Amino acid sequence: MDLKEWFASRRKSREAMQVKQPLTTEEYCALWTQCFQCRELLYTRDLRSNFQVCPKCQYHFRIGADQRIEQLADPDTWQELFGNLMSSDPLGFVDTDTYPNRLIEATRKSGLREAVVTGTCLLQDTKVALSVMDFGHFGGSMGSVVGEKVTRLIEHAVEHELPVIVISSSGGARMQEGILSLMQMAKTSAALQSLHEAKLLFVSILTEPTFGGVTASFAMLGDIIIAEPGARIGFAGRRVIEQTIRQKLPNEFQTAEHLLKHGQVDMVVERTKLKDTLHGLVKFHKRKLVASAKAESREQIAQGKVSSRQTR
Amino acid sequence: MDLKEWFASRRKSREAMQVKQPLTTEEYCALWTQCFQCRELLYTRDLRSNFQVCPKCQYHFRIGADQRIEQLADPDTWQELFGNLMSSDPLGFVDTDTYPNRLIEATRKSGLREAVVTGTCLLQDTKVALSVMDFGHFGGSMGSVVGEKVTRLIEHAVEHELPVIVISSSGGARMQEGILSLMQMAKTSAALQSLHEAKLLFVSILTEPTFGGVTASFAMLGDIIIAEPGARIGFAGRRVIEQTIRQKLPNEFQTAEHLLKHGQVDMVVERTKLKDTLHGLVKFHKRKLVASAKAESREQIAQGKVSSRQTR
Amino acid sequence: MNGKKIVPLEFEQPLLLLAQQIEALEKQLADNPNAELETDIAQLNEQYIHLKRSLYANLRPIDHLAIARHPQRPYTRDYFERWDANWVEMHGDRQGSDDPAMVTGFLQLGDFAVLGVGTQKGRALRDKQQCNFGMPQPEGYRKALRNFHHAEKFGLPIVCLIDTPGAYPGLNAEERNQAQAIALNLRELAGLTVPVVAVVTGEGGSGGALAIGVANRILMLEHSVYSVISPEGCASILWRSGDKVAEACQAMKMTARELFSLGVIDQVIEEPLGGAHHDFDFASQKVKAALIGQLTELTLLSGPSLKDDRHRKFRKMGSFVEAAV
Amino acid sequence: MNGKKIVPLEFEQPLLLLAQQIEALEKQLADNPNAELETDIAQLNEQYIHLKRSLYANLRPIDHLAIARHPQRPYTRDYFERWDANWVEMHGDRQGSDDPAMVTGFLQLGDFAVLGVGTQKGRALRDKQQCNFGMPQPEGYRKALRNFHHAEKFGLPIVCLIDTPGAYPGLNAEERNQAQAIALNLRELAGLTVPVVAVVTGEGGSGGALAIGVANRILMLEHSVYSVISPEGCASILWRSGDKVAEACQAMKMTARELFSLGVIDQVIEEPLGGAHHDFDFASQKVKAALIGQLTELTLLSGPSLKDDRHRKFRKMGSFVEAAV
Ligand SMILES: [Zn+2]
Ligand SMILES: [Zn+2]
Repeated sequence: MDLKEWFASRRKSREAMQVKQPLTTEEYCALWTQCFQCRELLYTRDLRSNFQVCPKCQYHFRIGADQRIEQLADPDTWQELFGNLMSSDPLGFVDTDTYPNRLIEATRKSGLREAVVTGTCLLQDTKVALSVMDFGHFGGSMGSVVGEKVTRLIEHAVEHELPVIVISSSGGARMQEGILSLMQMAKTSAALQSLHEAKLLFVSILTEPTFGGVTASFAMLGDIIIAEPGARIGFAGRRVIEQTIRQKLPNEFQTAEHLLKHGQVDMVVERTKLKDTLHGLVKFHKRKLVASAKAESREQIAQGKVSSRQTR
Repeated sequence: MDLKEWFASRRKSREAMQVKQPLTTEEYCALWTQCFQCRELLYTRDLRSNFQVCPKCQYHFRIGADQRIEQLADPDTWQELFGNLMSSDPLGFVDTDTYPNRLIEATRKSGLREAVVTGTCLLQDTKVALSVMDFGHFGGSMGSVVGEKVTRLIEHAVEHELPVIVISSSGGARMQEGILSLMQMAKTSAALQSLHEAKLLFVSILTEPTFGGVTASFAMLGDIIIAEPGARIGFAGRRVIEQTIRQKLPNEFQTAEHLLKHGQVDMVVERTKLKDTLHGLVKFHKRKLVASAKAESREQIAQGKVSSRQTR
Repeated sequence: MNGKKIVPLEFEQPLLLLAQQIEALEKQLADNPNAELETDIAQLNEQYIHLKRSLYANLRPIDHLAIARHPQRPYTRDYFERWDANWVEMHGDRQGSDDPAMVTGFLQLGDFAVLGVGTQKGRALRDKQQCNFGMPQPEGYRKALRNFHHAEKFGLPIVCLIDTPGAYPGLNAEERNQAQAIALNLRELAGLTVPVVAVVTGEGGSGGALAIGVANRILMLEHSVYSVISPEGCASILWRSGDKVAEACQAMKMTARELFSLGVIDQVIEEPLGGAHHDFDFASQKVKAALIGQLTELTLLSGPSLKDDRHRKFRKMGSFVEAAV
Repeated sequence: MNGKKIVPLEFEQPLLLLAQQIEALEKQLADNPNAELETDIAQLNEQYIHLKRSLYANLRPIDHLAIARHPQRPYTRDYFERWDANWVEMHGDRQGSDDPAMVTGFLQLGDFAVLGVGTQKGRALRDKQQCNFGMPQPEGYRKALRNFHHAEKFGLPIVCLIDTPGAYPGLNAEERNQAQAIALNLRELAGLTVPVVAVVTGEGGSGGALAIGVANRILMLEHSVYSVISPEGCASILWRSGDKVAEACQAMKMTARELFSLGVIDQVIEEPLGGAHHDFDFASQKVKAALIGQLTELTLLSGPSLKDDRHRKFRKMGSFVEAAV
């Protein structure tokens, strides 16, 4: 190929690379995502491969239960449990719409049956019980199904001696189930009491946002509590507090970093490092159970030696 | 007897009643005591019969171990234990005088062998283990003997299933025994760990003044903590804190009432009501042990009934 | 209410008007005796009694709420004092705070020596402010927890009286981890091996109420309410309107009888006609009798059975559909 | 100390002067080579080594104190980082506070996965202030306690590093019950069923040190000190004079070797010549080896035996005379 030809082919390939038509809005939006925090335009594919964390400012985008599981579970190890549970309408609740209609709408939006997905998976080859809440479904609110699924998962963990990891994201209780939603706080906490007695590890992960009845029950009962950077976490909502104390709250109030400073969480971990951190913690605590079992048997051996010496 | 004679006899008896000589200073001091707080002159005998509490302003005078025991124990029921323990001089400690000389001086002043007196007695017919510190002996400081006697008393209580009442009054650790005095904090607290496991009641009474190593060990470990009105109680001394934070402390700081407000003691009880309060608490907690034992046997009976019904 | 004049509630207005009418006629009658007037008054009096009964037989949920929140309603201390004049209060969390909104102490309840725990709203303004209007700080829940553990150690049954709008939603409360304080109480209460009985005496407001409510038996006074969020909060979130409080009250099912029907609570305790604030002694005796009844049953169980009973009770709570897989 | 210039202590003054003299002569030698001068320098160098050895072989208690307090001495984080570059810090008391003066975390120490706990003095001024110069608040002790209970639950051995002038004597610390925070740690540590080993790495100051020191084995670095009160405090109370600190140091028996002779501690860990601040890696390896040695022995015991061992250890502490009754 002479130089002329080479130039021509270059030109052609450059033309082929160029997009012929301008992008439609949808195509554009699918391709690019603007960071909520630093306003940087990010290539959606890159953002996803970076765990939905802005590479410029570390802003952690909200993600759904499916992406969470994908990020944490070893490939092809996720086994959903209790996925057949669905909300009923025990109170016949109607506000500006009926609760059943709101449930249908929530499922249409989120593609999920409920605000929590529960199951087991391997985490770098270690089996764990994993529960992931999805704020995209009914604001991650806790009704009977969320309470029941979390409780069943904990019971499953007690039975099979698994560590439990719960990732929370919730606006609080599901008001449409009235007092029954409140009682889920007691139900899940009682289940955790059994887990606590069984001395199994419970790691609670708080993500943007975690509030109300979820924070004030299982989410705050972790042996280890991890928060995602920037996540807003609290019991009462910001507006309620501002109305009560009649003053503006500082910006950093109720952020993960603020909670860390006030001794409420053990650590703030970036999503990109979450799997490694969890694996490290699970491994660390697992190894010890083995070691202490060893000690018991060693002492029995030691005592055996002593007594055999004595009987000689 | 005519009227004249009667008048004469009256006059005579009146003269006989009058004190002939003015009081010597000592006699005067023995007869009268000035209240440290309200400056009222009080008849010493009245003061004593009022538990050494000023009837005008409720100021609680410091009292010795002997008076404490007299005020609390049912008559003739006090049995001293471990009274034969005496301090040694493990470090050969000398400051401006030797430790043995200081010990002799302390005993001369207080009439006690050590800064704590331990034993058992009845408290309105209920047997208790009682330990009383005396600030008059070596500033109530805790050395090896104080630690050992309190520990032995706790062990005695565990063995005989007695409730324990400890009345503290102490400036802190006895520096002349160096690290060994520090270790008494651990020793007594470890003994209380056994008492705690045995689920026996421990009532701690804090009196003017209770500081340092005593506060930061057994005195703050009561199931129930009672303070005497006005008593100053704390970990660090007032002057140390003022030097550290470089500001004057408010007057009420580290008083019993201040501690109550800050959730550190369960109640402030006047000395005149202390015995009744203690008796009520001991009885309340004793009755329950009996009742719960009853429940266990009742359930066994109930289960027995059920099973016998089933087998019919 | 101890001779004090009882403040009428809004829904009692017709009753009040009738009473005023009767009073006026009685004055007239005193000035000018008249047989016809006498008959009228007698009729009106009969009407009054009829109206009163019918009013209280047909209360709307929002009326119950009004009675539950009546400023003269008996509070925890009123009950404790009536049950045991010599009850001994236990103060503080041992860590720097003594929350007046949470009251704890030892009391004799008939034959039972129990730990009493209850939220306290406060009566006079100053008192109300100190008690944060019955909204505990995290330290209040921690004080309760300390005493729960004390009761566990010494085998004391626990009686909890609930009357709170909820946990205090303040800046310091958040910073000192209100959520954790509540959560820990839920877990620890679940694990106790002593009997726990809770009574909602006024308002049972959300997690702040539940934090002393994980009991073997949950009782409610006839006019008390118990809900996951305040009706005002519910109305403002779901209806985006402050006018819809009555609707929210209705929709949430928060009255004693509704919750009994739902199977969430175990017993409804009768109040004097018009509400507990009309007769503290009556109310206190009714609650006492109910508590003694429950404790008498519960103390037949061993420690582990009591814990299992509590676990089972809350395990059942909830309503859902299980689709075929 | 990582290439940083080491700040000399007062008692090292003669050594310093000699070093300066040698340096001056060496400069002279460089300008003007001279065999006689060379011999002098060699002699002086020998003298220097001799002086250094004799100085460190004959330290007074107050000299040990100075080394223990050396601003460049390795602190808890220096040890943790060297033992396990991937150690995971656990923050907070869960109740509103995270005290930087108390460091807690999970670390791998050889084959042992342990809970590490230690006081932290802070290096830069800001850091020092945040750490209150190594004096924990009550919340620091409560953070340690929370983690002790975690270790108990999961069977993790506990390693405590002590380097504190004592608990912080402040107004808030008193109000939040510093005394109770310490006392509770003493009791709870006594009851643990996991191995606990404590090392005094610098200053072991009073109850604030003991609150993380109720261990199965107590180790001390060669130049560290451990006492019931600061020597300054002791001098000012007993001698009523700030000049008598050296006497107080002497009288209290606070050095590692003296406490070993008294039977209070179990092992003295060798430091690099001149003190741990001359070689962090050396010091950290020595401490690690000592800890692994102790843990290897302790993990042969069952949980109840470990608790009994700790109870027995402190039960024996003290010296007294038992008169004939
Ligand atoms: Zn960004
Ligand atoms: Zn007076």
